[in-house]
Amino acid sequence: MTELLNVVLLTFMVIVALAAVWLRNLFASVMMMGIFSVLSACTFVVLDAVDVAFTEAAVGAGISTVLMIGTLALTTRDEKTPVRWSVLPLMVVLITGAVLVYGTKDMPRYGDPSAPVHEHVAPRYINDSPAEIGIPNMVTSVLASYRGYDTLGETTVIFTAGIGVLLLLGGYRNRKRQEDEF
Amino acid sequence: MRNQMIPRVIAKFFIPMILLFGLYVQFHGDFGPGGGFQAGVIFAAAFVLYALIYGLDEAKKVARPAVVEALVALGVLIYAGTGVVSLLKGGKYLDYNVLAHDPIHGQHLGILIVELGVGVTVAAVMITIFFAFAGRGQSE
Amino acid sequence: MTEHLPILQIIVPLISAPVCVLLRRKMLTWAFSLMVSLAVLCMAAMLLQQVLESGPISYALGNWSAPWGIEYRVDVVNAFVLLLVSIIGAVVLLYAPSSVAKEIPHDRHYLFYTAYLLCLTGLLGITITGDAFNVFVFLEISALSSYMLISLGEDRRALTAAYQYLVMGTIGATFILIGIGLMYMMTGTLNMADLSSRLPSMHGSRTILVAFAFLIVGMSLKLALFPLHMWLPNAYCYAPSVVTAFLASTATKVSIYVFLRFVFTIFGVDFAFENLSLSTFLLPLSLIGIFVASTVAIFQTDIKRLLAYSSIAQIGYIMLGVGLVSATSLTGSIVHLFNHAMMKGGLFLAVGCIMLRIGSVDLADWQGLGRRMPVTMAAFVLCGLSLIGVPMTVGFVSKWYLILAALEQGLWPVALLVLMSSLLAVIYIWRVVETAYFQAPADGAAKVKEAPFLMQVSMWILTGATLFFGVSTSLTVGVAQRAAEWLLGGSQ
Amino acid sequence: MNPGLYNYWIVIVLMMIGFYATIARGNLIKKIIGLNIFQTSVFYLYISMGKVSGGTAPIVGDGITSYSNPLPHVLILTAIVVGVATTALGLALVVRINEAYGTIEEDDIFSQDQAS
Repeated sequence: MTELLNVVLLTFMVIVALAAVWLRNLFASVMMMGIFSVLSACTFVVLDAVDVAFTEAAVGAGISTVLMIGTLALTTRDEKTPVRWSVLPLMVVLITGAVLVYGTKDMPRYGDPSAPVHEHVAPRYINDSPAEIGIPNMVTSVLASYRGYDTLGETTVIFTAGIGVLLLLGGYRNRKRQEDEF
Repeated sequence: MRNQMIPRVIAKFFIPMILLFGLYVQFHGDFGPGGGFQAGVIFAAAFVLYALIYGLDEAKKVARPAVVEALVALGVLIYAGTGVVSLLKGGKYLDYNVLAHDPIHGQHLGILIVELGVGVTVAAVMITIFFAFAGRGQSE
Repeated sequence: MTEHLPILQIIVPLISAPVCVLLRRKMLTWAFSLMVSLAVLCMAAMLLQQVLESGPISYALGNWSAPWGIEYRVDVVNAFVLLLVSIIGAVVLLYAPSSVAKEIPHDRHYLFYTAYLLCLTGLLGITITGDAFNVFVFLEISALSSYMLISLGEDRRALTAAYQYLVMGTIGATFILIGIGLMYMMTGTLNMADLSSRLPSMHGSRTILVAFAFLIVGMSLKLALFPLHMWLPNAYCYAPSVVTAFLASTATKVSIYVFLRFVFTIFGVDFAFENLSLSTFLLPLSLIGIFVASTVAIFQTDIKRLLAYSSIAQIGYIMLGVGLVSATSLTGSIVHLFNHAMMKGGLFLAVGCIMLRIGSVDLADWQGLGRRMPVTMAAFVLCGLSLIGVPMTVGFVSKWYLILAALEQGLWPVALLVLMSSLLAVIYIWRVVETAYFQAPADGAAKVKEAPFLMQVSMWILTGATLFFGVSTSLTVGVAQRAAEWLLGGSQ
Repeated sequence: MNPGLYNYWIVIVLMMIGFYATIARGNLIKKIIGLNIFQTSVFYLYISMGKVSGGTAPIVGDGITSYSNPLPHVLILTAIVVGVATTALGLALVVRINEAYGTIEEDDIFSQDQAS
C-alpha cells in the first residue's frame, strides 16, 4: 500500500515540478515549489524519514518560499525570456538521465532488507544506540553523536550563509546608487 | 497590515505559542522528530510573523541586529566549544562520554548542548537573512 | 596535545571565524586572523613532519571508531596539500590589509576576514578528512565562502561571475553527492578506507560505474578541467585581488587532491585505469586544455584574465601527469600542484600590488611599468619565467618530471607537445614583459610608489619560493615522490 | 506489490527536469528553482535507499523489530541545510544583480556586458 502511495505522490511531484519550470509567472512558479516541497515532505513520511520530512516542510515550504517571494518583491514577477529548446543542454540532461537509468540496473530493489546499506554500519546505530547513547530517536543519536562532526560542519554552512547574506545585502548603500550619484 | 486590528490580535495570541512550540521541538528532539535545526526555523518564524504584522522597525527593536549577529556567531561557538571542552577533559574531539560522570549522562548532556548551539545559530541566521531581504525592500 | 593535532588543524580556524564576527574591529580581526593562519601553518608543518617520520595518522572524532564515526586520516599526500594551503593562507593574509582597504567597503572588513577563515577551514577540512560525506560538507563551506568572496569585487560583473560559479559549483557538488550516494548504496559505508576495501568485490557493478562517472564529472567541474572550466576566468578576473590570489593557488588544487583521493585511494588504480582506462579521455582532454587555454591567454588584454586562462592550462599539466599514471608522472603532478600554487600566487600578488597603485589590470595601462614599479615587475617576471618553465625555477622541475614520465612510456609526442606548449607560455608572458619594459609610459602617467612593505614582503616570499624550490628540490620532490608511491601503492 | 526500480526512474525524471531548468533557462530565479528540484530529487534517492519494507521510523518503540536505516536520514538533513544555504546566497546575489543591471535575464545581462 505504501508503495502505491509513494508512486502516486512521486507522479504528482513530477507534474508540479514541470509546472514550476514551465510557468513564466515567477510568483506561480514559486507557489508550485512550495507545493513541491510539501509533496516531497509527504513522500519522506511514507519512507519513514519523519525528521527529514519535518525539516523539508520547514525549509522547503517555509524558508525557501519566503526568501523567493522576498526576492520577487525586490526584482520582478515575470520571466521575460520565452521558453526555448536549446539542443546542447537537452543532450547533456538526456545523457545524464540515461547514465543514471543504466546505473539502476544493479541497484538493490526498493525496500529490500538485505541491501548492503542495511547490513553494514547501520545495524550498530539501530541495535546499540539505545544502550550507547540512551535516547530513543536514532536519527538524533547519529546526527549529534556518531556523526556529530558533520553536524558541526552543517552549522558552519548555515553560519557561512548568514555571513554571506550580510556581506551582500546588509547595511551599506548599494552600488547602483553610488553610480547614479556620479 | 500595521493598522488592522484582527491580524494584530491574532499575532499577539500566536507568537507566544509559536515560540513555545519551538522550545518543545528543541528539547523534545531526543524522543520524537525534531531538533535544533527545526526549532531554530520555527523560532525565527515567530519573529518573521512579528515583523510582517508590526513592521520591520518594530521587529528590529525586539531583535536588535547587532545582538542577532552576535548570536549567529555564538551558536557555532557553543557547538565547537563543546568539542573543546571534551578535549580539555581528556577525550577526543566531540567525545561526549567524558562530559559527565558516566557515558550515558555525558551523551545526554553533549547532545542537549550541541542541539542548542544549532538552534541558536539557525534561528539567528534565519532572522538575519529575513532582515537583510526585508531591509533591502524598505530602502528602495 | 600533539595527539589532537589533526583536529586542531581544522578547529582553530573554524572557531576563529565566529570570533572574528564578535571582534568586529577591522585591524583587530586582521591581526587575529593572521595569528590564526600562522598557527595553522605551524600545525600543518608539524603534521607533515610527523607523517614523514611515523606514517599515517588516524583520528576518530567523538571517539567513535572508523566506519561508524567520522575519521580524520593524514598521510603524505594530504599532509603535503595541507601545508600548501596553509602557506598560501598565511602569506595572502599577511598581504591583505592595504589591498582589502582599497577594494572592499570598510564596514565589512570583519565579514571579509570571517569569510576568508571559513574558506580556509573548508579547504583544510576537505583535505584532511577520511570520510566521503564529510568531504561534501566541507566542500560546501569552502564553496559558499568563495562565492561571497568573489562577489566582493568592485566591478558589477563580479556579481554575475559569483552567480555563475554558484550554479556550476552547486551542480558539481550535487553530482558528487549522487556519486557518494550510489557508492554508499552498494557498500553501506562512507569511510574512505572501508570503501576501498569493499569496492574491489563489485567492480563489475553498473551502479558503481555510474557512481564513478558522476564523481569524475563533479570533481572535474570543481577543478575546472577543460571543457568544464567556464566558471573560472570570470571568477578570477573580477574577484578582489586578494581573493584571486588565494583561490587561484588553493581552491582548484584542493579539488585536484580530492580527485586523486577518490580515483587512486578509493577506487584504486586497477579499476580506474585498467578496467575503465580513464587515461584515454584524461590525456587528450588535458592536452587540448593546455593548448586551447594557452592560446586564448595570448589574446587577452586583461592581465587577470590572461593569468586565469594560464591557470586552466596549468591544471591541464597536472591532470596530464595523473593521466600518465606512473610514479614519475604523479611526482610531476603533485610537485606541480605545489609549484603552480607558489608561482600563480606570486603573480596574482604582484598584480594586486599594481592594481593598488595604478588601479588597472589592462595591458595598455601597464606601459613602462618596468620603470615605474621595478620591484613589483621584477617579481612578476621571475614568476612568469617559472610559468614558462625556465631552468632554476620551479616550473622547470615539474615539467621535467612530466616529460620524463612521457618518455619513459615511449609517448614522445606527448613530451613534444608539452615542450611546444611552453612556447605559448613564452608568448603570453612576453607580451606583458614587452609592454612593461619596452614601451614608454603614456604621457602624463603619474609617478607611482611601490606597494606597501607588507605586500612586498609576501609577494617576495612566494617569488623567493619559486626560485628556492627550483634549485633545492629535495623537500618538494622528495615528499611528492613519497606521495606518488603512496597513491600507486593503493590502499594497503 | 513491489515497484522494484520504478521509484528510482521517476526520481531520475525529476532530476532531469531540475537539471534542465538550471542549465537551459535564462532567468536567474528559474535557475535556482531548477537547482532546488535537482537537489530535492537527490535527497529522495538517498531516503528511498534507507527504506526497509515493513519497517518503521527509526525511533525506538515497544514491540517494533524492524526499523528503517537512520543514516541516510542524517545525511539528508545535512544536505537540506546545505541546499537552503546555497539558495539563500544565490537569491541574495540575484537581488544584487538586479540592482546593478536592472534585469535578471541572462541574455540582457550578457548584452549589457558586451556593450560596456
